[in-house]
Amino acid sequence: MAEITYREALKRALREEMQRDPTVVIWGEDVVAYAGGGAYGVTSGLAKEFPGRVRDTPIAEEAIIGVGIGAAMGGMRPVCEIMTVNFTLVAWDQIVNHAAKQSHMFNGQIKVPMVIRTPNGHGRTAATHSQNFDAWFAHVPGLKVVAPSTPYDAKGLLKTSIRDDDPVVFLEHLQLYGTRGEVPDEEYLIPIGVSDYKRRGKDVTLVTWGRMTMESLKAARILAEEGIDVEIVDLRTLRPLDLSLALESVHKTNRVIVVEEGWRTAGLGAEIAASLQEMAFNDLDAPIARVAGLEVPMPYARNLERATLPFAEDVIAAVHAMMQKQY
Amino acid sequence: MAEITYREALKRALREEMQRDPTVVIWGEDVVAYAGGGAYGVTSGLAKEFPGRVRDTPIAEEAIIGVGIGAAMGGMRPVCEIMTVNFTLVAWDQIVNHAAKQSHMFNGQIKVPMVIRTPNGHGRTAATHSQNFDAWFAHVPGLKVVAPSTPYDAKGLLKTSIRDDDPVVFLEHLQLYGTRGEVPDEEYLIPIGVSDYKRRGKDVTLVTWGRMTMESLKAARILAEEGIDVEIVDLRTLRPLDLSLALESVHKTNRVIVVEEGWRTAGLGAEIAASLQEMAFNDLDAPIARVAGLEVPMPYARNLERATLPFAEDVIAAVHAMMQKQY
Amino acid sequence: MDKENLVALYRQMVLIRVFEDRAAEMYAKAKIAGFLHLYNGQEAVAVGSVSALHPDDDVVVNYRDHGWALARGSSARAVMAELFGRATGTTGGRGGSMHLVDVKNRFWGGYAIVGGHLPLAAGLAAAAQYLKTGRVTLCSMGDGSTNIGTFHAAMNWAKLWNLPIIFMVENNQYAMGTHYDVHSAVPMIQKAAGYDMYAEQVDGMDVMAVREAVCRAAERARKGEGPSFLDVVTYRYRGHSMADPDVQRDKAEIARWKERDPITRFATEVLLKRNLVTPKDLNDIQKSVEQEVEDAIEFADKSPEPALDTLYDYIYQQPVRNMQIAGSLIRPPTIAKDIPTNGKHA
Amino acid sequence: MDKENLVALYRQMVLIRVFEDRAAEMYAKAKIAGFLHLYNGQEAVAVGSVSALHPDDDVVVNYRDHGWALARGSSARAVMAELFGRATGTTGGRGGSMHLVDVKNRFWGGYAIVGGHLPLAAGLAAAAQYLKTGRVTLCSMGDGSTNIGTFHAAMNWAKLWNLPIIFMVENNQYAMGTHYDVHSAVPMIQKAAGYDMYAEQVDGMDVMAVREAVCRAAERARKGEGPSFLDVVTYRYRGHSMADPDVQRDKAEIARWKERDPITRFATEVLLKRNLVTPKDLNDIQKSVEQEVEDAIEFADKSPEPALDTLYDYIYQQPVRNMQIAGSLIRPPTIAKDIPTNGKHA
Ligand SMILES: Cc1ncc(C[n+]2csc(CCOP(=O)(O)OP(=O)(O)O)c2C)c(N)n1
Ligand SMILES: Cc1ncc(C[n+]2csc(CCOP(=O)(O)OP(=O)(O)O)c2C)c(N)n1
Ligand SMILES: [Mg+2]
Ligand SMILES: [Mg+2]
Repeated sequence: MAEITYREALKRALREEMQRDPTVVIWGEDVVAYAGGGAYGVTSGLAKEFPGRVRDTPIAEEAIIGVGIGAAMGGMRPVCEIMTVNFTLVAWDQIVNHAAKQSHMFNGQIKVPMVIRTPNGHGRTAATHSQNFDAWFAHVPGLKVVAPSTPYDAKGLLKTSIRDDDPVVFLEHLQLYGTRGEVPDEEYLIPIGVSDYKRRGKDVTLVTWGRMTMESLKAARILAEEGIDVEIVDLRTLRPLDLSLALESVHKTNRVIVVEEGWRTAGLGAEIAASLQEMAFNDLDAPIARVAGLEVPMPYARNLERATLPFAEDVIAAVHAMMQKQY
Repeated sequence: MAEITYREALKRALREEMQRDPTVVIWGEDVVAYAGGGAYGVTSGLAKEFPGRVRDTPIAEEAIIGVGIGAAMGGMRPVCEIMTVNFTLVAWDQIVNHAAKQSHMFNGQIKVPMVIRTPNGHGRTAATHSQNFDAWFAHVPGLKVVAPSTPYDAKGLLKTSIRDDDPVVFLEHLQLYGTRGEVPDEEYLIPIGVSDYKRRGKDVTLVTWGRMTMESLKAARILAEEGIDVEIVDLRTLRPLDLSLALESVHKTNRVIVVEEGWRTAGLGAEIAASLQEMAFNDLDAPIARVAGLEVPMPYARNLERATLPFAEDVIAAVHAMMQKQY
Repeated sequence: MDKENLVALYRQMVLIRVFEDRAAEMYAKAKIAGFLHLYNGQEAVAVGSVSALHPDDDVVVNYRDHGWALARGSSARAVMAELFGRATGTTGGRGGSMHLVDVKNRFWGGYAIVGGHLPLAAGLAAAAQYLKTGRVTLCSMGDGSTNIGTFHAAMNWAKLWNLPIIFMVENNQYAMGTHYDVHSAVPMIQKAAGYDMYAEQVDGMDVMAVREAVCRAAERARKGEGPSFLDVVTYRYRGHSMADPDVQRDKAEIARWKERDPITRFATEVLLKRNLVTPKDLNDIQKSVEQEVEDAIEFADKSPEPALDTLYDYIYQQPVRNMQIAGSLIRPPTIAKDIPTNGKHA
Repeated sequence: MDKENLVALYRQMVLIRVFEDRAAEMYAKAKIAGFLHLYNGQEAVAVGSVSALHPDDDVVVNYRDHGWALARGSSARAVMAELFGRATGTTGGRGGSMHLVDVKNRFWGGYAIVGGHLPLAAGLAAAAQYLKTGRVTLCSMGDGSTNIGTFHAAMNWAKLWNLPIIFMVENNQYAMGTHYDVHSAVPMIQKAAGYDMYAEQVDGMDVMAVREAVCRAAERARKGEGPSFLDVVTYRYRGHSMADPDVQRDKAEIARWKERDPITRFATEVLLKRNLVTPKDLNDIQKSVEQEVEDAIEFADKSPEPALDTLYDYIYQQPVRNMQIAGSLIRPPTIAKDIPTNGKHA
């Protein structure tokens, strides 16, 4: 099994699905022209491989999504790339009032098999370019929301998302594109809606997804040296939210910390905490804690950005606090 | 003290502030022309009273908000009416990436003293016209979010919002416009960020806002006849979220139910539950429960709409369940 | 067009007129709720347009959609039942008046977010182009819908990709209470100039004029000549919706437009003038239409409400695992309305 | 324009050029991070424009904003410090390269959401109109920014309300890697036709041409003749940002544009030709500019990072009660990074 990057895993998923199904196309800004293909290189080379099927679009996210929805209604399986998640806000109405609602509102007569691929992330790009809307996507009936943390998950979930008959918001992550992991050469699919243990442990449960899975794993390695054995549940899908492993885990550990990258108030971590305290009230030895980004429009300055984002050290601090405190 | 409607209370707030400050203007779709002023009549008559200061705009919410932001930057205090909250999605980028971020990102050099007035609500208007985005607005640093439930609160909070130097999302409610309540003739203001007891009681705490405050009060009256004494905290402001009264209350009742109108998953109720379990873990005799709308794009059919929305009966059922169950 | 087809056009317009008048009555009787946007006055637009299209062309319109659904072949029964919110309606009561749909006729629905459907329509046209189906997309909108961002994004895209699409403005000169001059900076047809798009102004009170313009535009699209823009000048006789007291518009203006009524004009200037029908024929048509609508009302009224347990159907076409677990809440209302339990799975 | 002013224009262009070249170096040295969009080649646009405006007119631009900030009077020190993310920068390091601002010069900032600032600019113009300040708003954008919805919504609105605004496209013919013909359906200037807006095409490599066009447009605005649209044809010498390998554009095309370099042309065709300066004068200017930028770099490098405890400043201009309570989380990082306690107030 070869080690490849998250970026390469995504590209392979796109290539395989395009080979398999001629109705799969890729539309987005600069998916052809920029630097060989895609602002972050995910589509690089695909335009040559699949003539006419990878197209650069005007900068008009409302139309990238809207045209994608219409094409999906009309029999295609468009994969629409939004350069970064921040620009989905321009298309918010198209995503929430159109993509998500077509199927139910029209009583099943219309389906919208499209994928909206877009990266979360930051990197000294300041307030309008360093945001997470995970909680918002996950709030919307009719959307499926996927946020893989490893190359393996990225490939398997993207292939499933392209074949899925519903609109899937596929959240990649800028900081993960270059990370490596094992990906089988042979084809595989990962179902949407199934969370995954990324580490087994017995002392505290971390429930997380995306980049914070990696930070949680880092934290777990350090904590293990101290003798604290952390269990990590990677949600992988944010809607539907599979809390079955988290529940199983808290039943054992009796302690949960939700780890998320975005703003805390009304973030997705709140949902996870609220649901788990309902479902596992008697299992809990401590209140469910949340590690989250600070509630600040992301500043550019190095030190302020660093202070705003959550990292492994914040996870470690949260675990320490939880293990020390008596309730 | 006269009993007036919520609609009339809002209009009086607008009138008083327009009299007080010539930079206050009202811009929005059909705030002048339609049926005497405003799709729901809030601005009716004001165009005549304040010539040139109440203007109909094109249907282009991204510009209604964006032009409002710019005008606020330029020294005015625009009150922008978005006909219903559903259409804020068209302006989502303007609200989140512009209105909310100007002040912090530009290090205080720019301020945006504007009010975005818009009603939540439903009324057999189906999926695209019956939504709540309370949790989404409340997620955004830089926004203040207000959602009054009574004519008294509506007037006092709208006046404060207009005078506030930050962008305020002011969530009215279609089902409340016609409700009546006492409003003093003399001027008063209600501070943003302060929740309010709408009923004192000792058995269960209901934390709620907007229309669900009224449903909670209805439920409380019925429960009182059974001998169950409910305490109701009306948040009034959704960002910042004042949970001080809720905490005080749960300290006494040891039981909390969050009551909200919108979709449950990643709704604002999740934040309230997640925060309260953190802050009051040892006070809780039962898991914090949530009453919320079902997670369905709102159907038009009478019975399906009824099933989807939460009403007093749902609150009552939740209280019963909580009082009966042993943990 | 032969006599039969011409008479069919007439009958369709009458059907829409009678349907709308009766729908208004049903609204007054509270059989219909929510927003009800009637099509009176604009009948020639939908009827003329649809008559010019192939059965498998794509049609996408806004919330003022009853006329379009009927013209495109949905039964009066199904449409009325939808307005009543019944299981037998076009979407089983889910969408209501603003969201009629009938995909077997490639009628892709009424859309209620102003301008929201324009990119979707461009997408249908893009699919037709990519899949080489030869289909043309007709996308209708109101005059007030031409100032929002999606109008621009869709128009530019359509021209850029040379899509087989017709953007049609049903220019009734008002957006709710707001007059054209208060919402738009230029005459409607000039808006096409910014896209170098083929454009025509069309008399929307003349069903044949609409038909011919759509024929020309569709022909262009089929020949690969790309998108067209039609400024179809028309008028709505009633308020914006049944909720609109219609205080804004000048009564004389309304009366002037009624003098050019598309149904009367078509009857006198075409059907009677060319001796294709007698006054009695017209009377018979009126009667048969009235009966059809009466039947639709009875059908709707007798139809059941949608079953409660269908509430969660089709939120997803392809349900996946773990949708039943609390926290995701795709569960039947009876359960969802229960209080979450303390167990593993609520 | 007298000699002094003409030389000042030249110096500003040179300042921008040198500033950008040194900023590129600083990026390579990792003194600057994130996105860095350089202005090389487009200097005449900002400099010519600003020279035509009054000091209290309003200027709003996109993220390619260094040249604008410098032309509008922000110091090289403050701009460089901002790129370095330091407390002494134009926003104290909060906004970075894409969000320069200097409200005392009525420079309202660089904006990084394509098209997002157009409605804001229209709003500033609406305020000028309402408050009768006599100010004109200049709103610059890229060619790729003319296809998004906000462009349309703002253009229509500006024309409709007859706002005192100049919409200026810095038409460098590329949006990142995407060529004009792939993103736009019509020649730029034709986009104004859809709004019946006064429009000119301008040579963006000629600082005097830009200046004169902006003078005309501003004059129109001040006389109450409403908005203008300027298609300023220019070129960027470097890639889209420092992250762009710039593989897409033809090297010969770049070379051709460099032959029309705005700085060289202005020196030879105006300053030297009219004997306003000697080659030595130009050399002195170059030296003094280099020194100014070197000083700015030193200043930036020595400046402190913003203090951590300023992180929450200005999220709200007017803090209200209960912002400190957990759940609202307006609290200093040291506290916020603590684990929430079980007490009343975290
Ligand atoms: C984005 C959005 N904003 C506002 C509304 C409310 N609204 C519904 S119809 C309408 C007027 C539309 O007028 P026009 O496009 O001329 O269509 P007509 O009703 O005349 O057919 C408005 C403002 C909406 N549905 N969507
Ligand atoms: C809404 C939005 N979509 C996409 C982007 C990413 N992006 C940043 S700049 C740019 C190209 C803009 O090109 P143009 O308007 O021509 O300006 P130029 O860079 O040439 O000055 C893109 C696609 C963005 N910032 N905002
Ligand atoms: Mg109209
Ligand atoms: Mg450009």
